Amino acid sequence: MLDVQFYGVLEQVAGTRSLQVELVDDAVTVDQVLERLRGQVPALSEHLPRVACAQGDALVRRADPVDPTRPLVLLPPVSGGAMGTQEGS
Amino acid sequence: MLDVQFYGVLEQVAGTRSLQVELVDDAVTVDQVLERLRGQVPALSEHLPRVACAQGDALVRRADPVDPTRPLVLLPPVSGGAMGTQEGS
Amino acid sequence: MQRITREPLDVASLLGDTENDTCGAFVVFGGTVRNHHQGRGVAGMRYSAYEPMAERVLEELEEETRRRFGVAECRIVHRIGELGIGETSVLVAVRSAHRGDAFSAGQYAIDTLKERLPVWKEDFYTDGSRGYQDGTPLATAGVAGPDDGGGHGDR
Amino acid sequence: MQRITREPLDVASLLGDTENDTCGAFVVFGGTVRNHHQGRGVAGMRYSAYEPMAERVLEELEEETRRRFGVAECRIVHRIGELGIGETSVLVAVRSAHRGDAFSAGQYAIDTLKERLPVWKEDFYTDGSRGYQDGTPLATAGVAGPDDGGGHGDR
Repeated sequence: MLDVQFYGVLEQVAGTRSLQVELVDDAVTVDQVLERLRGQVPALSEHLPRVACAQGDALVRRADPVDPTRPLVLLPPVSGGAMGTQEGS
Repeated sequence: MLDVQFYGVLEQVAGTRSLQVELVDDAVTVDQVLERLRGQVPALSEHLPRVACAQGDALVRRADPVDPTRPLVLLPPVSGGAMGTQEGS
Repeated sequence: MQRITREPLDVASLLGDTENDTCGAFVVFGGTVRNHHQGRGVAGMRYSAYEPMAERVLEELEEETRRRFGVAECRIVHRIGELGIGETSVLVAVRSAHRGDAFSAGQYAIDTLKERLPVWKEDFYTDGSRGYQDGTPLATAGVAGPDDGGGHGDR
Repeated sequence: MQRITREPLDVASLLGDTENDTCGAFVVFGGTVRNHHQGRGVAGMRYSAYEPMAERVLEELEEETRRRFGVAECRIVHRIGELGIGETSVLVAVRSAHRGDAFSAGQYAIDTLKERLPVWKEDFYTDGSRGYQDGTPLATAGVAGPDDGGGHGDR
């Protein structure tokens, strides 16, 4: 089982901070985990194209294999600093 | 008599904060005062081309008449903020 | 040093942390909570972060900014948790020999932070509703962010 | 408000004076005393001003900066008297809705200040000598400064 964690709006959409996703084998890519997740939580579907993933302190690519020993973290579009692109800081 | 005041390097060059310059009549221009000053303090000559003049809180032009009731203030090139043009703040 | 913090941000202490006698200029940028957003009244907001990555992104962005603009000091802190109107959400401090570099570096740091830092903002509106602002996809998102290279270290 | 002062400059109080809930960004520029100038060691310096005009120049420059960049707040203070290494000689604070405007306005204000403000800097070198730095001729100097229009009000 892989721990999948949600941040920002994804936590609200998923209704939870984290979920367990079953891994059929260890040679699974990020993309494959997201595909399985889409089945478990259909509401996430529309968000997934703009989601980035991380393990530990680094981003991972969609085609990268997942490290099954660490949580896969789902990061929606970011809004640090302050306002949106046309405004604020 | 017109009170002429020196700031910055001009105070150092003139060796004083202010000097009295005699006005022949009241219809005297800034340029004419500077000309007379050049005679009184030759060391100022090389600085005068880059000097601006003020009376009260405003700059006056070389061709402007001098208000004989207020000091004429001589302002050398300014260096506020911090360093010179290529550097510092 | 903690770059992601729940404590109020303090300009004076950031300037103290970056003191450098070789510098003739500093620029501090601050982002503050406005009382309006897209025509709606805002009462406050909450920032959340994926902290393990956020700390690393800020540390690397400081180093990249120093190198790219040749500035002596760059320090960035971002606050998380609930913030009221007028409170400061982010501070960028840059110190350099020359003022032009300090402005350029400060602007680069905040512009780039907004593309890379895993932080999310949830607005609390004056009508009682709340909502996450849409933002900028990170670089490895399915739909390309600012670039689609892997990792965030060397971009 | 006194814009030319002998007191140490304080970023926090300048930010306090310009608080504005409609703003999402601030930029503070500071000029500080460096320990070197053109290869020579600097131990300190002294700033002097023609105060009646300097106060007016800063007040007008604040107003011009606000108008030109559409920023809500602009405040400038310049210190005079003797300053030690690391001390702040000038502060410019700008607050605006958008961050790009705040950077542009801050840079304009300090760039223009250096062309218009009747303030002079005398360096104290570590070898015991001292000297006035050459600078920028004001607009009505015989040899043209940045422009040769009269007065300094509307440029």
